[in-house]
Amino acid sequence: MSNLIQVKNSSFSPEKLKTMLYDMMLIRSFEETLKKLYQQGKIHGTMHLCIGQEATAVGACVPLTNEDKITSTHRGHGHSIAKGTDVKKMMAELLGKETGTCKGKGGSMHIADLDVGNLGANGIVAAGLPLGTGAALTSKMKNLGYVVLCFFGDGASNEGAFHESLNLASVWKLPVIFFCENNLYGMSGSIKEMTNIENIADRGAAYGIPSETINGNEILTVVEATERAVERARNGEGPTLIEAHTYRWEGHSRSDARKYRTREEEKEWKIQRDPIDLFKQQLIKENILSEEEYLQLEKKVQDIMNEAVEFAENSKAPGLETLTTDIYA
Amino acid sequence: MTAYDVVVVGGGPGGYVAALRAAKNGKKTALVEADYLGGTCLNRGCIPSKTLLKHAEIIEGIEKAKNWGIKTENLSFSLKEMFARKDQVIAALRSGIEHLLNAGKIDVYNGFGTIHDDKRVTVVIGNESYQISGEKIIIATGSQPAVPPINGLNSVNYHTTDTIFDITEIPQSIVIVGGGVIGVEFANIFTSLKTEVTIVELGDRIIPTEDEDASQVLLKNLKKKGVKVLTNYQVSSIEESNSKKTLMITSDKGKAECLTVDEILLAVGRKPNVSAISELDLKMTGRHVAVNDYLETSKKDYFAVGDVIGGLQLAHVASAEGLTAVENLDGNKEKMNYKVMPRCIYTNPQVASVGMSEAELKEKGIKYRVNKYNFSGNGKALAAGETEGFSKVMIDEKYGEILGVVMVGAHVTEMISQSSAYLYLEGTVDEFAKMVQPHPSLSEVLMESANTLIGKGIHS
Amino acid sequence: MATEVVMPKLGATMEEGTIISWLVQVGEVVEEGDAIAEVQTDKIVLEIEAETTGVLLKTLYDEGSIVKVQEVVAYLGDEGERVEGLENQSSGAESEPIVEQNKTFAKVADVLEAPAERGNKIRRTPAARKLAEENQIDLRKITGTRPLGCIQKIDVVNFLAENAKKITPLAKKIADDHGIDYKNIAGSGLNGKIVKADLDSSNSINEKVEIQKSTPSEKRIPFKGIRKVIADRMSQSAFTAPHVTLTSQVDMTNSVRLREELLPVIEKVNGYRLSYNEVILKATAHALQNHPDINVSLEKDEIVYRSNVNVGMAVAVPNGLVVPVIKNADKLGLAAITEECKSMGKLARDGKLLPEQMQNGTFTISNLGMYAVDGFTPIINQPESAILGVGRIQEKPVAVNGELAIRSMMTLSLSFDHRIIDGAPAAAFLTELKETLENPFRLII
Amino acid sequence: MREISYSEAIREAMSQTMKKDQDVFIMGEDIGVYGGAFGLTSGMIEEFGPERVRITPISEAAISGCAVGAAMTGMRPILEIQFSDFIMIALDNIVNQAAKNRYMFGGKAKVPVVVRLPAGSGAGFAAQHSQSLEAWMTHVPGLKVVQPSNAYDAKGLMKAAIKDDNPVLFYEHKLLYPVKGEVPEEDYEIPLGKADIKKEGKDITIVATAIMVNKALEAAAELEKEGISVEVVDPRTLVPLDTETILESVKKTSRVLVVYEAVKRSGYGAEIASMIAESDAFDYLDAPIRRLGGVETPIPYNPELEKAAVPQVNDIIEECRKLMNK
Repeated sequence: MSNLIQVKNSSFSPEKLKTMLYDMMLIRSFEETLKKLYQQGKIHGTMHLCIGQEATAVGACVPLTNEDKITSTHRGHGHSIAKGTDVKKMMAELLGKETGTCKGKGGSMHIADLDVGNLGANGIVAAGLPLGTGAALTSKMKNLGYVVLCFFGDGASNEGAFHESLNLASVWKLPVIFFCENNLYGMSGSIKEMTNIENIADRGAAYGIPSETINGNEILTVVEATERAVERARNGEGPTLIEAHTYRWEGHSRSDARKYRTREEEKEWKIQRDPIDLFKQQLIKENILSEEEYLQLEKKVQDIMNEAVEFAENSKAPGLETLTTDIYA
Repeated sequence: MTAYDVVVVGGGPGGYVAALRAAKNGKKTALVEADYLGGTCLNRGCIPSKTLLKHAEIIEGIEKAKNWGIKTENLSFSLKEMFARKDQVIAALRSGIEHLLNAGKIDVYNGFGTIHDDKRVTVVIGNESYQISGEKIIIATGSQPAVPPINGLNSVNYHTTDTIFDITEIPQSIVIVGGGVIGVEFANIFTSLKTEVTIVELGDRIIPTEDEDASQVLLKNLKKKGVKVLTNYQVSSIEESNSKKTLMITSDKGKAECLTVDEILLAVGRKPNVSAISELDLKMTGRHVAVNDYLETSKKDYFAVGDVIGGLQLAHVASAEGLTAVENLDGNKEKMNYKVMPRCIYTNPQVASVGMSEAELKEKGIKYRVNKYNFSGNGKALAAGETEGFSKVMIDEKYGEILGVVMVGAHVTEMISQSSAYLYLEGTVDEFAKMVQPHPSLSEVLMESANTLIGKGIHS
Repeated sequence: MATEVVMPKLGATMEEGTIISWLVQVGEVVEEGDAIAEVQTDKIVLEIEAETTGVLLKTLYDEGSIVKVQEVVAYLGDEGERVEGLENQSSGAESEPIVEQNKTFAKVADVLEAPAERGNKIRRTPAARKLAEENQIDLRKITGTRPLGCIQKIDVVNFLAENAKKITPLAKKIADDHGIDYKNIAGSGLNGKIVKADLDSSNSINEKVEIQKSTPSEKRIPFKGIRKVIADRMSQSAFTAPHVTLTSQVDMTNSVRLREELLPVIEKVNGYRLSYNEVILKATAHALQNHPDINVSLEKDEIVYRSNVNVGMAVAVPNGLVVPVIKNADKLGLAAITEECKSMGKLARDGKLLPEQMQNGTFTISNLGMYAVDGFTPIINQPESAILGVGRIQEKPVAVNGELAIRSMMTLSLSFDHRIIDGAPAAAFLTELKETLENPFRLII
Repeated sequence: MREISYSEAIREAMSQTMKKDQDVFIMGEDIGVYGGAFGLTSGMIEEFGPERVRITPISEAAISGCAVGAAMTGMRPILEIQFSDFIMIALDNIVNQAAKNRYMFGGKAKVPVVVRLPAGSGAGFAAQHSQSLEAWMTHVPGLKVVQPSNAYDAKGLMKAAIKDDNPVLFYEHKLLYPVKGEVPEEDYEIPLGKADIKKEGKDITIVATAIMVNKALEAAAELEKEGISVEVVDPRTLVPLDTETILESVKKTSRVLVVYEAVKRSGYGAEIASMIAESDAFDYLDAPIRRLGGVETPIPYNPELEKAAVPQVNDIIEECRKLMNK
């Protein structure tokens, strides 16, 4: 299923393509850094890393404007970075500092940035879908013109909220894109054992909405599919369901021995299907990118990351009085 | 023989008050009085003297008013009318007592009573004698003026306070032997009647029982009114020739003087009437009947009150003793409390005191603080032209207990009760300082003294 | 350069992990991401993964050992690289242990102080208790009208009305002044009012108001500082060392003459005036040389024979005394001793003595000669073991070889610690000291 | 003053607000032509049209999440849950999303949504349609909970609830819908968190909620005849709770009875009782704090049993007598 779209006839300038690569590298580096910090005991609680799913995060956000909204999941660092949230603030949030996106009170699963349209990650599986539907209702009622893209995982597709949201959106023709990052496992539950159908996208038909299954690790494929869905939504033709196959290299969370899958399978996705590596080779083959430029990007990412860690570590913890602020408006 | 629960012998302020209270307590009571009801006080003492002292006050007031722009022709006095008013006052009070005794269903025996040791009393009225008996006997026979053994005295027509009111005309000159309370009061009466008065006092100052400052002020006042005062003098002999009396007096330094006057008034103290109890061999203290705190004599069921038991010989003391005795008739309930007994002298200015005097405080070694405040600084005194006098408050150092108060000046015999109240209710100087006195009033001097004593004086 | 392999923190609440098995032997090559060891935490079994490709140079813990999170467990590096000397490097920053954060939670929740122990077991409503407490009423005196005899407010109100204690202002002042709770004094005044007399009669006030002898208030100073230090040391010495004091009469005539002759000489040398004190000190130092068993100290279970003779000299200072020490007094001449004694004495009185000038004394002299004191029982200045008390020098009639003569006599009192010095050696020392003072020329030998 | 019913007062509050604020709209099941299960929205779809009176599928999970999402992005939705008992399906969106978003997002988001919840028993709807579970909601920081007891309060409180930028759970007692009361036509608001003393008194304080206020007033009238003066305090909002007014009243009377319809065990009345016990009003108590709540049973269908399941007027009178030690 790797019908790679020729880069040349896509409408992206080399800078745009390099930015997309850069964004993916930034996400990976962010997650790698978190992993190290976590092992050094600097991060409280747990985290769900999206290493390996950079293409779906960046790809899905490329067609979105700043006004367009996304709802994210508990594995949402990539989504936030892709939608444009400052990594320094995210890092500070992960270290529980007052300079974090949520003043250190939200944590990994609740990073949100309403100014750039990120309606927030969510600790409840599939909870983003009804919220996204509502956001789309606002856009429609006040014809603000923005669309809403709801990220969710294969596991979420079996929640009631998924089915009721798709139905409600379809009935009210709401401008929403239901984007499923199918990484084959809901925590330890392989999607094959949890659903009785071949593709999650097939469920679109149940609510009379168009849907398609794509290779989530080919960024341009993701961009292209998302553009189609965004266009439908903008034209008031209602919601679309996209299922993108991808793979998370890390465990579900920080205490996951990944017993439910084989090392061979992991190696295969890491070596043959690394979304960054695939795109890098493609850009080099199309000599849009040189090896040397790639190293520069890598260095730039590393600098940003060091800066983010330093900013986070030097920030102050939230004062005790913030324990009870912002509960009520 | 008529049996009573209580027989009271003596109808003075001690006796008749005791009888009234006993009757009120449901006792069948008899009262024996040889002379007039009311005793010395009503008939020959307090009441007549204060009545005449009022005349003196008026006379002095008129004279003072001359330089206030209030003019009168010169004064003339009618002793007859003055004494008539005195008799009216006495009569009114006496009938009052009779009425009370009747209302109290108390049998009054108007004769001389002799008390026997079997609780019987024989009363001789005219030539009849009656036998009565009482479960309890109260002796209230009082006292009479003392007559000192001056040679030549009994060949002279001298007066005592009992007889002084028999004079028919105002004497030209008079010698009052004794500068005590009674002496100075009569000096005040006669000097106001323009009699030439001379006081002969054995001791070194007049009214010796009272505060020294008080006797200084009174002495100055009497002299100002023309009274001659000879202290530390003793009357060695008296003789009379054609109704002129001549006294030979010698000072403690041996200086001899001779005084020739129209009248002589003896005011050297009193002695108890004990003839009625001659049959009882009661325990005595000196010439007076001895009693315990409950006013019981040494003989069971026999009580004694008033001048006959000595101590402070004042009407209100006698009455207080009478009431206390009645309380204790059926068993010792109430001890006699002499702590708060005011003493008054009705001269002009008056003298009044309650509690301990400075001399007494010093003698008992009590740590005290004192403040003297002159009437001259008081608005009311100035307005009334009565600036002569002072108030003196003595307080205990530690708790500010009011130990004694002395006041000299107009109306102080009325004002002293305010200080008595503080002693009786055990108020302290703090309360006295805080209590608001009316303005303008002489009482304000007390507030000033009190505030000064706690270091917060206002006008001092 | 070798890279550390640490015990990773693999869970929010993970504190330590047990190494179950090494999956790679030392010397084997490891790819990045390969599992190196299996680790057991309180919840699950995990693998430690190689973060870089390299050779497993050294493992620090064998299987089954428990290792704290972040501890280094092994080294990866290039073939044959040496890793000695790296073992005890502490790895990475200390992480704030979880328990630390919980503390802040405790601070936030307001801690309820332990409820006061309810002494009385009386059943009553809070309102009743409050009113009773305000009026210092013992609830035991009230019968409650609520079910089970529970006292309610109205019961207290009625009780208050019944026996409100009336008292005169004066009596109240006296009672308050003496801290008397007049609630339970029977008042003799009208309907139970308490008057001054009642207080007197309840004889809780002993002294009569009339005669008040106020004792002059004594001067009081705090018992601390130098006074306390001296006190402690004195009692320490007195109560641990069994003191025995020997006294001896010394004929000081010759010493007196010696002092008179040497005084101008020494004064010319250093301006200080020789006094008897220095002569005695020199003689004592001299005697101590010959009696090492006096110049001793007891330290726990050892008796220390002091090598040098450092003689302390007790000097009186405001509310106390200090003991400057003349070091090696036996080796100093009289001039030097005089200079030291005089200068140290002044320093002592000005409170400028340095600590080291008061240390390492081996024997002390306490001189009360300026007072009318002959013999006394000085207390040993521990850790020393003996002390010499010097009395006054006084002309006395004395038999000198059979004839009566007037001599300058002085009493010496030697206290010694009988734990380590016996009577005989002490007496011997005192005797030599006496003979030296009586024949001061011996000092020159 | 004109008299309208509790339900009319609520509708008037919604309509008057929707006329003035375009962002306000109402969504719920059968609220269009049908007018809502209890007629609360009858006539509104004709006035405001289907865009602002949005009839939803029977899908509490989606419609509650949708309302929260819309609120987060600029709308001020009113969500009618047909029976308060159906809130269980929508609870995740209320408790995990609406209540927490502002806090989790560091104060950036706000969720101005009103969830209307017809509650309470007495209408014979049996166990699954008669519950009073308001206590659950008071346990979630971030939510406000309102319980009006009469028409006047209902209108004022609904206005305040819609204007409030926080999620507000608006419990309406079904039996009160038809009860008339004086309600001014003009616009007015009753601030959330302000209790109301419905009747002054000096011997006993009754803190009552929703329909129990009416029963308490009936009991108070009766007790007045026996010389017992009862003060009736209506908190009107459970969160935020006006503790000051309650405590002042308790200090005055020194006796307190908390009356509520919900099951007595763990009802919100227990919170009010412990708040009083912990306060300095404790020292003024002259009798133990008493509570009167529903029997610990599902609401029975049979009308007599149904009445016995919740406190009635004479239960209140009896309890007050006991409190007065009579």
